[in-house]
Amino acid sequence: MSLPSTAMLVVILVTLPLAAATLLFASGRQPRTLTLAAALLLTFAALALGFNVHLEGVSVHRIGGWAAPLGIHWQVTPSGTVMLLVTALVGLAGAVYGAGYFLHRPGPEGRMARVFMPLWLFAWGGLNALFVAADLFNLYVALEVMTLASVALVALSARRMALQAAMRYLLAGLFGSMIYLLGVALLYGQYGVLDFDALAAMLDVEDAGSRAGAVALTVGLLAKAAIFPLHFWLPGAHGRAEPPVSALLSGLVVAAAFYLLLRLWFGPLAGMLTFGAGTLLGVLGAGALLWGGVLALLQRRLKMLVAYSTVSQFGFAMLVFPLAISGNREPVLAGGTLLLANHALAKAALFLAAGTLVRASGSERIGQLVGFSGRARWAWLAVILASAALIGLPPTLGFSAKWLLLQTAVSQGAWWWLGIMLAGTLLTFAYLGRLLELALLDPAPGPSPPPVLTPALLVPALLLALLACASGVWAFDFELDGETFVRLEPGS
Amino acid sequence: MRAPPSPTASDPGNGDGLMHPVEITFDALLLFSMVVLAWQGVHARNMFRAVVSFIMFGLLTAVAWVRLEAPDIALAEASLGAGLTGALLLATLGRLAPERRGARRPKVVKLSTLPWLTMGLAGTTVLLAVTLTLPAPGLGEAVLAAMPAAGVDSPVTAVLLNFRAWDTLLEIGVMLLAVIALWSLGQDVLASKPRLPAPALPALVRLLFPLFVLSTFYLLWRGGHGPGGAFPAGALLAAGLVLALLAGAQVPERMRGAPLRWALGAGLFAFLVVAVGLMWAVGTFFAYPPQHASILIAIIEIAAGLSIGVMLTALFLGGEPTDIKGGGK
Amino acid sequence: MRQFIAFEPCIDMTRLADNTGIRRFIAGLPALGARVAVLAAIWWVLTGGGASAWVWGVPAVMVAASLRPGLGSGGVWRLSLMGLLRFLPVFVWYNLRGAMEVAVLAMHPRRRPDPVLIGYPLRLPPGPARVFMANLINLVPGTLSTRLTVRGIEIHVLTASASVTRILTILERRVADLFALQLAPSAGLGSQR
Amino acid sequence: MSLPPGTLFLLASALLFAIGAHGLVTCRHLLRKVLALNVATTGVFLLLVTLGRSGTAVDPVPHAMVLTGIVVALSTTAVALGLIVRLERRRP
Amino acid sequence: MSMLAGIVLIVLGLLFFLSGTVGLLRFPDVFTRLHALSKADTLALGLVCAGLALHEDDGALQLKLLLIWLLVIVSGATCASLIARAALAHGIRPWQR
Amino acid sequence: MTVFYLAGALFLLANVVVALARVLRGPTAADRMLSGELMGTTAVAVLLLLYGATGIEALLDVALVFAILAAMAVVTFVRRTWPEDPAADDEGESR
Repeated sequence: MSLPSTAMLVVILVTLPLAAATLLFASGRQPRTLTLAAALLLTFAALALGFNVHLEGVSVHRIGGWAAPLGIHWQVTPSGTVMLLVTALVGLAGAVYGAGYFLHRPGPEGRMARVFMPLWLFAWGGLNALFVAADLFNLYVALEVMTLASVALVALSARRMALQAAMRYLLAGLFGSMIYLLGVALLYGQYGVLDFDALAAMLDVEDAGSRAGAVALTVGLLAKAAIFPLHFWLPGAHGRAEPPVSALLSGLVVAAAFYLLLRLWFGPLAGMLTFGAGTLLGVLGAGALLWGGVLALLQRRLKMLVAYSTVSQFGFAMLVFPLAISGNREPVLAGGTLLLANHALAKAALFLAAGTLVRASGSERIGQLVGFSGRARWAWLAVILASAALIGLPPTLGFSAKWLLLQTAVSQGAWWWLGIMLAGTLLTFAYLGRLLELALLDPAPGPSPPPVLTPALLVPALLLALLACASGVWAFDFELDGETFVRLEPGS
Repeated sequence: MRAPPSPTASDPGNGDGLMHPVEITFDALLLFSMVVLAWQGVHARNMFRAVVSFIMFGLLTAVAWVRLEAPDIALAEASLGAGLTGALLLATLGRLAPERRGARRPKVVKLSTLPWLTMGLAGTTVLLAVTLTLPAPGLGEAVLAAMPAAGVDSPVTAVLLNFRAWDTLLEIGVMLLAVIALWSLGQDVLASKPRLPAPALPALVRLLFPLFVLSTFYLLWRGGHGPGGAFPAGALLAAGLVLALLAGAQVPERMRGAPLRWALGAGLFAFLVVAVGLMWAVGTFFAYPPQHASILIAIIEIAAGLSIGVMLTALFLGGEPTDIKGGGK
Repeated sequence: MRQFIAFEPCIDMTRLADNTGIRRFIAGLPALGARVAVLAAIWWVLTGGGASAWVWGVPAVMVAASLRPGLGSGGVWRLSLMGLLRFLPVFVWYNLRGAMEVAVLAMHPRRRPDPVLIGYPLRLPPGPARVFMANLINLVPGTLSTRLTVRGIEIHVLTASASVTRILTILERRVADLFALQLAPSAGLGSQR
Repeated sequence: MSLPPGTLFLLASALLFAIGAHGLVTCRHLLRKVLALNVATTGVFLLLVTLGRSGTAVDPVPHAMVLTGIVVALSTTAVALGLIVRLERRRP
Repeated sequence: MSMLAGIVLIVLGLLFFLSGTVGLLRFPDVFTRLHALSKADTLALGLVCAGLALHEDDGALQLKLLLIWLLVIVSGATCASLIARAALAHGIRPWQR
Repeated sequence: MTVFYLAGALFLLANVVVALARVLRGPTAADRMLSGELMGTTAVAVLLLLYGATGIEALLDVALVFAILAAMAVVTFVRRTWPEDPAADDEGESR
């Protein structure tokens, strides 16, 4: 049996979530088999796409058959495929977890179960559309789909804190979109094209207008990716949201915005990644890394700790920009993408497990979490594995990613950035270690009739964490045989 | 009297600065009042004043689009800006607690605004300096060249529903998503039973309603060959429905629930069916066969227009109209 | 009272089954025809005619004629052509005069308005004619209707003078002509409040 | 006149953008923030269309982009207003 | 001839607009201002429409101008009443000399 | 002729700017609202004159949309922003 064509798979990946969401919403029912079937189908499509890309490399698809500057293109790149794949895995895990988490809860939770899946699918569709987009304006619309779905998901519980966080997130997101659109306007005014490849071919790196445009695009995306000075909205939004939502947001939505930064700076804007630009982005990253790490150390509530760790981890990811200033960019891009993939899997696992632990303990305070006992043991196992991946212990995916970046840093003699990376890893080690230490060495007894933890609440997190750990080996192969990954990211 | 608009005679500033002083004065005054109103809309001490200023800002923006030779946008701005945005803001204001409505800001100029102001001015200057140098080549010629195969005569509609139809699909998705997002926040939030209005109001709505319906169709028809199309048409339909709601009508019980939700989803669904159907039939996503392009676009346009009308009404309502007993009547 | 928004078709097929339904339907035909004619005329005005326009126009007019905003019927508009011919010149003249008066009052350096609220007992029967009259009052010299009550209309008068009630009486008669209605016997002139 | 075409519109769009961005940062009331955001977005739209106008043929692509943008802005504004209303009702 | 008549009508319309604005600024309270709005402005728009219609030779467009005017008249008259009613209901008493 | 229309439009615009004073000064919400209404009417006239100047028929459609939506803001205002006091007398609305 031959696999469906790449074009067909892309169409499935971008339209199926939207169609399924519309159908679920319109029918007003939530047949769980149907939603899970859609999620499974999407996962298979992503896997098949990964296989195709592995065989064929980059492919470009014209929408509507219109050629470049007039029409819109989809570009299936290796890094984009990794993101699509990770999205599918996290999306599936989240759907299963969500189905279990919102099940059998009376009152407003019943409403949450009803709207969770359509919103989740919308976010999924928006993410998939982002990862294949190769057009500045199309990205804007896809970003809006993603942002609006995420905002609605944050507000899902409709509690005051959640609403506040959602409002702040919405404003930050819209601010980001607006600045991004300004950048689009400036670049369009300069070159009259929106297509990535056309833009890359025409880009005049010395031109002031183009520089202003690039800055605007970047600032817009920085706000959406919650990079250091613009991170203020993230901890609230991720910390206050329902656990499956936090997993999606932290693992994928923020990562998508960051992925777009990578995509732009290693694609159409590659010529502009000079010493100044790269260093500036790196400094922002270093700030995020330290600030987020220190605040994560100070948190007393589990989900807030995990949320601040996101700020810190994306600071780490920002360090790819200074490393890519000179020399070979492919390993840097590969490292950055793998870092995102690792973070997506591990952080999603961490949030899902955190949700389970909070439910099992009846409290969010780190000191009052139940210990390594009963079924909560499995959740703790997921936390430990995910922590290992986040810290970057071998043989996790996090290790492969960091190893790639470290190698580059060493080969370039970038000791300064190397130091920051090590500091970041130590910080990660410190706050995750503190979490494990507090909880496992001094566990609280937990509520007397322990809440039922169904497999849906345990298995997804565990599987994601295992995947983050195990795929490191594969990723090394994937990377070190070189060509596969490197076989031409367009524009680089 | 003048069949086609002559591009040179009265055309403001297209090309080599042939603008008449009256035109320049007009533009200057227009933009000046827009800026003043924008400032008022953000900073007016009284919240109501801010909202009214913002609505007027929308009115003038529509005129500005006309001056920029963008009648399509002017239509959309007129129907969305003057109609629904204003209604939405005024209705929101009515739902805020009275003491927050007036929310006076302290008069003292905070020191912290000064750096922001400086930065803003600097940013403005940079932006202006940059934008003035832009050559702006654009895709005008590419669009013109592709028009014969587009299936419609209006370039903007061709871009929206053919060349960049994927954007438009996602955008309809954003709108549906907004409705779902609002519904996910809980039920219809109309606070109290609104009193029946003066008899003049239902009379007005009864009179205008058929006109709203008629002009919705008119704009849909126009969209094929001139400024118009699904957005302004949907906005007009929504305005008609919202007016009826304001005049005391209720969402009919047999429309609540599934029929309403299907109507909301219909636009996106039609888009998806056509796009994927073409993938299946032609082999390329969203590739209209030229001989069927106009009819397919018309189908999408009608479905999207009606659906947009319902979606915008739902956005105005701000919540799912399920609470029949508590809500109105 | 059932108030529904939209989608109340005029022609109710279920009602056609029984006899009264048919009779009522036939009785409603002229009104429906008039509605369709007016809407078709407006469609022509909007589009300027043409074959492609009528392809859209026919369904558009049908839909527009059959959808109601769900606000009740509000009463029948039965207009008389002769009444219209007698009404129009009066209306145009009063509208012109009203605008002139306001303009003079606004522009004149010293004149100020001298407003007063009066009640005007309406002799028109309740229904669309009353609402029409109430709106009309806003367009004629010196008057602004504020509240419509069972007894009549509360009117804000810009400059108190006897001519106001005279104008209103004339106007009311013309409106009655327009709607082919009989005025109730005089209930006396407007009383100052 | 010696003004380059569209100068006034560019100036206005820059000012609107600045007013909006400033308001978004400095205002406390959420409704004001939403209005400020809309003002700034209008500034960006004006910029897009003004730039699209100075080419040889009138370029419909920015028009389509702005139409899309207007609808997106309205949708997001509606969600923001819905959030504001709900927040008001849960005010402690 | 119709050209000249059109110009005269439009100029008259503009003057009525001006008087409406002056009335809006000078009149003492909301009710008197409503008078200025509902009378002067609707007539002014009518005159402008009539003037433009005289410059037009397409019947449908002339009628479209008429339609626009009628719409504004209907809305204007109703809205004036609505605002006046709301103002009274909110306890705003009419200004008296 | 074009210049005449444009000058007319400019005159109306100046009118609008002057009328802004009423929006700013108030004093009641109704005052602000009715100056908004005035502005709507004036905007219709401006669009008509611009149509006269350019001959772009779409401007008539924009004016038509403005005209048909003229009541929108005021109706929302009296029904939602400033709903009447429920205690106010209801003297048998004749419906």
